[in-house]
Amino acid sequence: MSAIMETEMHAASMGSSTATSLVSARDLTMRFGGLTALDQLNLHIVEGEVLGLLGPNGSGKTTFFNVLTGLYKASSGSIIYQGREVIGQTPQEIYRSGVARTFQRSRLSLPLTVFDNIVIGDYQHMQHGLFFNLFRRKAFRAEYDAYVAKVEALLHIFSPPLVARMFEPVETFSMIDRRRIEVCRALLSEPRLLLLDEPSAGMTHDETEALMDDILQVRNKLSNLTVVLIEHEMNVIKRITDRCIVFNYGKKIAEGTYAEITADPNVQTAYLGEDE
Amino acid sequence: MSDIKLNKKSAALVLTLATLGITVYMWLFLHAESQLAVGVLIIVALGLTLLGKKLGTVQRIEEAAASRPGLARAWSLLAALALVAAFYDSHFVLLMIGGVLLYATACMGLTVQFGFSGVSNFAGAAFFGIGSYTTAVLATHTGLPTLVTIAISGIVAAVIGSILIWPVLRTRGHYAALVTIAFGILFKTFLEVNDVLGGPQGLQVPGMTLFGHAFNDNFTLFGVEFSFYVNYVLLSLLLFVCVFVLVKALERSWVGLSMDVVRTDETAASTFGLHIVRWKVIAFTLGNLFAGVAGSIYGMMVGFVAPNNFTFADSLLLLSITILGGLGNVIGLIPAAIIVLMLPEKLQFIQEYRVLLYAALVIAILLFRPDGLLPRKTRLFFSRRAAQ
Amino acid sequence: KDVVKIAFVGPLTGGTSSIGLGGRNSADLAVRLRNADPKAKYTYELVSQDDECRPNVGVQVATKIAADKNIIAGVTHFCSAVAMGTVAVYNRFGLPVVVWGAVLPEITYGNNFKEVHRVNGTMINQSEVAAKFMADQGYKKFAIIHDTTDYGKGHNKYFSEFLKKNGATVLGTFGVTADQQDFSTELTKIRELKPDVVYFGGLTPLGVRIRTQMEKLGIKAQFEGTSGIKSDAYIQGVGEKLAEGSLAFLEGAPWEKIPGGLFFTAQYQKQKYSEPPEAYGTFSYAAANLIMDAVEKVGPDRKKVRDVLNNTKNVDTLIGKVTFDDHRQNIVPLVTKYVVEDGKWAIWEDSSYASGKRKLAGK
Amino acid sequence: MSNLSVKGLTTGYDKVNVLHDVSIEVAPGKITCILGANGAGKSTLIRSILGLTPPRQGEILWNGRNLAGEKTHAIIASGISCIPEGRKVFPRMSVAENLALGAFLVTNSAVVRERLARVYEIFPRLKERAAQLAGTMSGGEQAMVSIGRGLMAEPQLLVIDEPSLGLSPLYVKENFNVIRRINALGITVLLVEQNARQTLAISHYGYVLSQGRVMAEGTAEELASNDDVRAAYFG
Amino acid sequence: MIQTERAMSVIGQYVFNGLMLGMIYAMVAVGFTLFFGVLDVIKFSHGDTLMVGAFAGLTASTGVLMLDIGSPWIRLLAVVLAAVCVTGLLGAAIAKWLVLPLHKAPPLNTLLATLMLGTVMREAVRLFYPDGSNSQPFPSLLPTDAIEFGGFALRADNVILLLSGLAIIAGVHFLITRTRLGMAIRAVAQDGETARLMGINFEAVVLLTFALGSGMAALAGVMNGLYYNEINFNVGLLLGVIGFAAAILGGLGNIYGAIIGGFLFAGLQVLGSATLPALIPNIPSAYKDVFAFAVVIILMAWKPTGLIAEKSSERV
Ligand SMILES: Nc1ncnc2c1ncn2[C@@H]1O[C@H](COP(=O)(O)OP(=O)(O)OP(=O)(O)O)[C@@H](O)[C@H]1O
Ligand SMILES: Nc1ncnc2c1ncn2[C@@H]1O[C@H](COP(=O)(O)OP(=O)(O)OP(=O)(O)O)[C@@H](O)[C@H]1O
Ligand SMILES: CC(C)C[C@H](N)C(=O)O
Ligand SMILES: [Mg+2]
Ligand SMILES: [Mg+2]
Repeated sequence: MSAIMETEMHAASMGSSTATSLVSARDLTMRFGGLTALDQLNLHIVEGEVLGLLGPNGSGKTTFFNVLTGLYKASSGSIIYQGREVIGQTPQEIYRSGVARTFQRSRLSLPLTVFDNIVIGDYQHMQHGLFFNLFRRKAFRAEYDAYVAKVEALLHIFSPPLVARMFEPVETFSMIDRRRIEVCRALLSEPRLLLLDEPSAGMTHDETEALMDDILQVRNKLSNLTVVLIEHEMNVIKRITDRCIVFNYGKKIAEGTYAEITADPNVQTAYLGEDE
Repeated sequence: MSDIKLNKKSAALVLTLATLGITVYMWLFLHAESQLAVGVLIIVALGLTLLGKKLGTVQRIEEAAASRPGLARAWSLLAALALVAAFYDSHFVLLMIGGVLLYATACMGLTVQFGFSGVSNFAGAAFFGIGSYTTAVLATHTGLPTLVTIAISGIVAAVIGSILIWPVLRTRGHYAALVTIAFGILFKTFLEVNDVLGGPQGLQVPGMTLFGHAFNDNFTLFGVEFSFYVNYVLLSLLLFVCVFVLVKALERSWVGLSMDVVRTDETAASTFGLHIVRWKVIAFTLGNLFAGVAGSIYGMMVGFVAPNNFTFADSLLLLSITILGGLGNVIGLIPAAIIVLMLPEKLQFIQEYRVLLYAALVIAILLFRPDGLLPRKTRLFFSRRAAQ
Repeated sequence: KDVVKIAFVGPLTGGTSSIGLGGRNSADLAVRLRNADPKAKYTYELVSQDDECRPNVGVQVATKIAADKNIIAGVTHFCSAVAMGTVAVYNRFGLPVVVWGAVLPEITYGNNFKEVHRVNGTMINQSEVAAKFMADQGYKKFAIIHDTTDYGKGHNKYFSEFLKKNGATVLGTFGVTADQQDFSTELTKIRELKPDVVYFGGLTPLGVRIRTQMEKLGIKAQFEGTSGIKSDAYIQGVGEKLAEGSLAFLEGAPWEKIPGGLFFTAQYQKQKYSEPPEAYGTFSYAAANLIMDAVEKVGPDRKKVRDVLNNTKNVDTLIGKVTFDDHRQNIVPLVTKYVVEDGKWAIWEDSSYASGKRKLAGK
Repeated sequence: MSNLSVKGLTTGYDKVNVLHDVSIEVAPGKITCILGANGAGKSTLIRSILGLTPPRQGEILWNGRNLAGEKTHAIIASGISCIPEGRKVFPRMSVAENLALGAFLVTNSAVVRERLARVYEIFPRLKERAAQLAGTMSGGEQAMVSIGRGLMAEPQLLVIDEPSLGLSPLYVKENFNVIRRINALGITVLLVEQNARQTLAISHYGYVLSQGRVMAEGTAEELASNDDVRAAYFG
Repeated sequence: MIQTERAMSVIGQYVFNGLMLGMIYAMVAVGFTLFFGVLDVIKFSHGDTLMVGAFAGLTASTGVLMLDIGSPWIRLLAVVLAAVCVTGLLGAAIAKWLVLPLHKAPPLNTLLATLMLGTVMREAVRLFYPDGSNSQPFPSLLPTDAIEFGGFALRADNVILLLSGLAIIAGVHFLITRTRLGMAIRAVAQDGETARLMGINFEAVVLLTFALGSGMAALAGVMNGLYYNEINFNVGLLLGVIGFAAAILGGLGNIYGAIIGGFLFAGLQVLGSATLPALIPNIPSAYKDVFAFAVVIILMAWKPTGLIAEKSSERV
């Protein structure tokens, strides 16, 4: 109870008085042996925003995602998501409460088709019963057809050529296409919170731009989707984020709009390089 | 439009020719006794595989089967029945066919475990054996109807398997392999040192009766006397078909998809909510159930169970079939089972050299087809033409 | 001449293949000799099959030969577990067989299958003689090691029973697996028990290991084996020096004493088989001859051959007189005692041990 | 001075060709870059030079020697080193071991130590983490390991495939500086990068690949002023 | 007093038996660990390679004896050299013609191939070695002087075997962790393609590793022969399984794990056969395998990645 109130107050004090915070991390610490990857981290994510997460290499951005999705268990501190403590929940439970993500290093099931990889993103809404799957083939067929249509529609937004190759194994696709597929997988279940870990890495300028447009397009369709984006490409950050948080050594060193953080001398020395 | 029709026609033709060819070959192979005949047939098979690889025949047939799945199934079933009919009174051949079908059925269990969900099971023969032993005990000491006995045997195998679930779930890869290897060895040694279940001598298994039909008696139909093994072969065929349909449906459903994702990337699977434990448990249990049921019928068909039938080496035999067929591909199990079970038998004429030659042959096959005889295809839930 | 097929089944591959191959060669020899005999009415053909010492494979090949109407009879099985699995098959298809090596009593006594005969004795006969002999030698305290196959287990059971009847005590019994390599734990314990005799029920490979490891641990007790170790391989395996004085018991008359015996060894050598006949070769040879005699008498007809075999009484063979009882079990009048002397298995009575020139351990 | 020229190279995977008749020259002592959209075949070209995806047609002349058909380790031994696409660190080895492997062919341990010191100077983070298993490093840290490892060999020709992927802006800048410094030492560089502006800023000559063919080539200035190139690769 | 002394000597004997057994298991397990590195697959022919090594050694010993060289040390040298060379070459040949061609196939297929290969080796020795289907005596070439401790005899040959086992394992450990070759082996194991990019001759390293691992197996085979003075074509089967179990139990990819696993397994067996009959009268000591393997299962449930847990290098 009080935790919720506190976070609300926290959010309010940060200036966005009307918005409610979807996630708030308090004193979050993650240690790997002697190494502190997250160090007493405090931050909050506002419902409906596109938040950029920046910071030097190894500053703990990915680790934050991993803790938030339940893959790592934080050493101490707490993360409240939609009023519930995240730490201690399994990745499965967290996913079911509407958190989906992509991985910095692509994690697709290579021998499976594009369709397979994407459709699994909506695992929570599929029927898992053995009886349904094995014996009610007609009903299964109907569910399957609905999913094919859904996946096609999504792919169509991100990369129309992929639609035609929907039933080819992922291992035959280039890195970039795999990234797109990962984003589609994360979006299929219409999550509330979408975590993207360097989705544009390795893309050319054009490709990055297209990807961001597509993400924004989907976001506009899903009214209250919140997006957190880890990205080193400052153009992207500038174009699509509402707000940014900068990490260094597992701590938050700056927070604000793109203009605000790029003007911050701390961020300049630690992250952007002095002469920017 | 007409193109598709034409394609369908040519697919049907390809399938028919392939079925005919394979059936005739199998007929010859099963008949072959002499050194010369077996040798020639083996060389022909090797030659054809090589040629087939070059010309893409295997692929053509597979494509044809994919585009006419119904026809392919009907033909294979018909071919199997034709062979049974052709050998209606050859006890030995029928026994071999029954063995191939039952081992292939057990291997479908391993396919679900290894091939779909990635759960290691190096104790396949132990679960097969649990099925046989349960049947031996139940059929001797209780008056349960045979079908119930078979079902219970499968269930017992699955339940005993679940004792192992805890360590199997906690471990992965080679570590899980060790757990099951340990269980397999333990199981066989236990049967042997312990007299309760007949000790090393094993147990006699009474034949089955189904609806008043005694399976262990030859029967006469239209004035022709059929070998009693026809009973078992038909039953095995029925079981094989059922399990086959089940496994195929499983593969082409969310269940199969979930298992595949669990196998290929557990971390990603967990972030997308997959019940990893659940799928592994289902795969392990289902696999052991299949092995147990197959073992049950096998026990009755052979009429005798002994610990020596279910050694670690036998588990490896089952695994060999599963891998040789092309891990994850259930169709491949039949040719693989034929090679692993029938070939050594056909090589009896070279006596003590046969195991050596057989092992060398399997190595040769693997060098030619490193992914197994019929590697698993990319999953399509429904044939693609229908999907679009 | 018409061709008559008879079958041989035994382990030709795997762990017990040496005895299987010896048996196969001996049966083959019997057939060859018969074919060379101008008086024979038929030409014989031996169909030999490998049962791998595995019951399921055994049932397969048994079905194969039994279902083949051209095969008139069979010389079958060395391994008890396999024989137990196959007797029902022979009965069902009416193929008369003569078991040449499996020693489990139940094979003949456990069922009443008219088709199943056995030339070698059961382990009961052997154990009885062995126990009495040892008691007569004055040994009182025994330690038993046996493998957990039915062969070893059976021997343990009967031998212990007979020992008790003879007033001796068993200090400890150790069941070991048939592929065990290291026996130091069992033997360490045995050393503490200080038995007069270490009795081993099992086959040569294990026997060799146990005898060798006994020496390592400095156990000086007398080593006594069963028919399973009565092979040249045993002496070769442990070496002449260590083998000296080891005892073994084998059903049947010693072939050296039988008129045909020397002929058999001479002919065997002539054929240049690459494996020796081993302990059970003579049984296989005898069984094959019994079958061929029957065929000569009544022609290639399974039923008739079976009946002739059923009624075998006092027939001279390489293993002495063979008489089948009502369960078609050869009532072996003789179990021969062997002792290793100067690197050879010598018949006890002829050895310098019996004459008192040498002494068994602890005497 | 050393010189690499690729002539009429055609190659690909399985049954399809990815590169068609590609010819490029890498001038000695210069930085040559290759630009192109994803899937254009840049990495394939590099794999081909290194013998990982052997050429199906054409020649790769290196100091007059045709590398086509040679084994990768022999190619490396002839003075070429590589920073591969996707970092490819050895996950179960420490950072220090990874770096040491970069100088695998150098047997003089004093030289290795000296180079190691230099790499640590460029990437102090690696020195901090010398004992950490490379597989547990963050994405950008792994990129540093990979770059550092490539530098350890001090080859005649350094082939670099998208080194700055996942690096923070600070290190991207640093990275381009490093490449320039290396080149100043006399090492020839063949560079593949997505960041066209910065790449052309340090390169002497460049090629643009499109669908497996050379679409344009020229000095860095020429390319930078080429409208097509600008449209496709500059923001 | 005497009682306790005797009990002590018995316990001493048990411990010593366990140590010898553990050493042999550990040697096999270390070989396995080496292969896991390069192959990432269970090389099921490892036990049979061991057997082939022992037979090669035996042949050499007979050969030297025929040359009328009686000195046990020269014979021993010949035995070791022959065993290591023959299996080393065999290992390299296997790598070249079986493992490398199957390199791109799924690991389980390599497993099947090596399994069949083991069968080929076993059957080949049985069929083509003179009298190969029977046990062969292995000469004892080590001094057999003994020091008595009460009832417990410490024999020189056993001590020599134990120490050389330790030395061999230490040597391999040094090779893997401290030398350039070792580094190359590990690099190839983790990522063959990138290893090539470092200038490592991939094929040569794989062949060498196989030669090395097979040589290890041969040494274990010779030790086994010298200790038991008997070998047969079947020894590899069970030793292979136990060595595998030991390697996994200890924790893969870790030589210490293999050693611990080897000794632990031996300890379990000795404990099982020494105490089980005392606890449950008339229980066959064959139950020791049931016992040992049951404990293995429990240990695996407790420590899913082995006693020395594999250092996780995976991250997301
Ligand atoms: N599993 C792990 N074991 C040990 N150290 C780890 C582990 N995961 C992360 N680290 C360390 O924690 C720190 C933070 O890593 P993280 O991946 O969160 O960085 P990041 O901010 O995402 O960096 P980048 O932008 O380079 O991806 C790094 O120094 C990394 O080496
Ligand atoms: N291992 C492979 N098997 C089959 N096809 C491949 C393989 N690797 C790459 N391809 C295909 O070859 C083509 C060229 O790929 P390549 O990696 O060379 O492109 P690139 O220019 O480096 O792109 P990127 O910017 O994504 O790195 C692509 O269409 C890709 O799908
Ligand atoms: C122990 C067995 C392999 C052989 C033995 N003759 C028996 O009767 O069973
Ligand atoms: Mg990161
Ligand atoms: Mg690339």
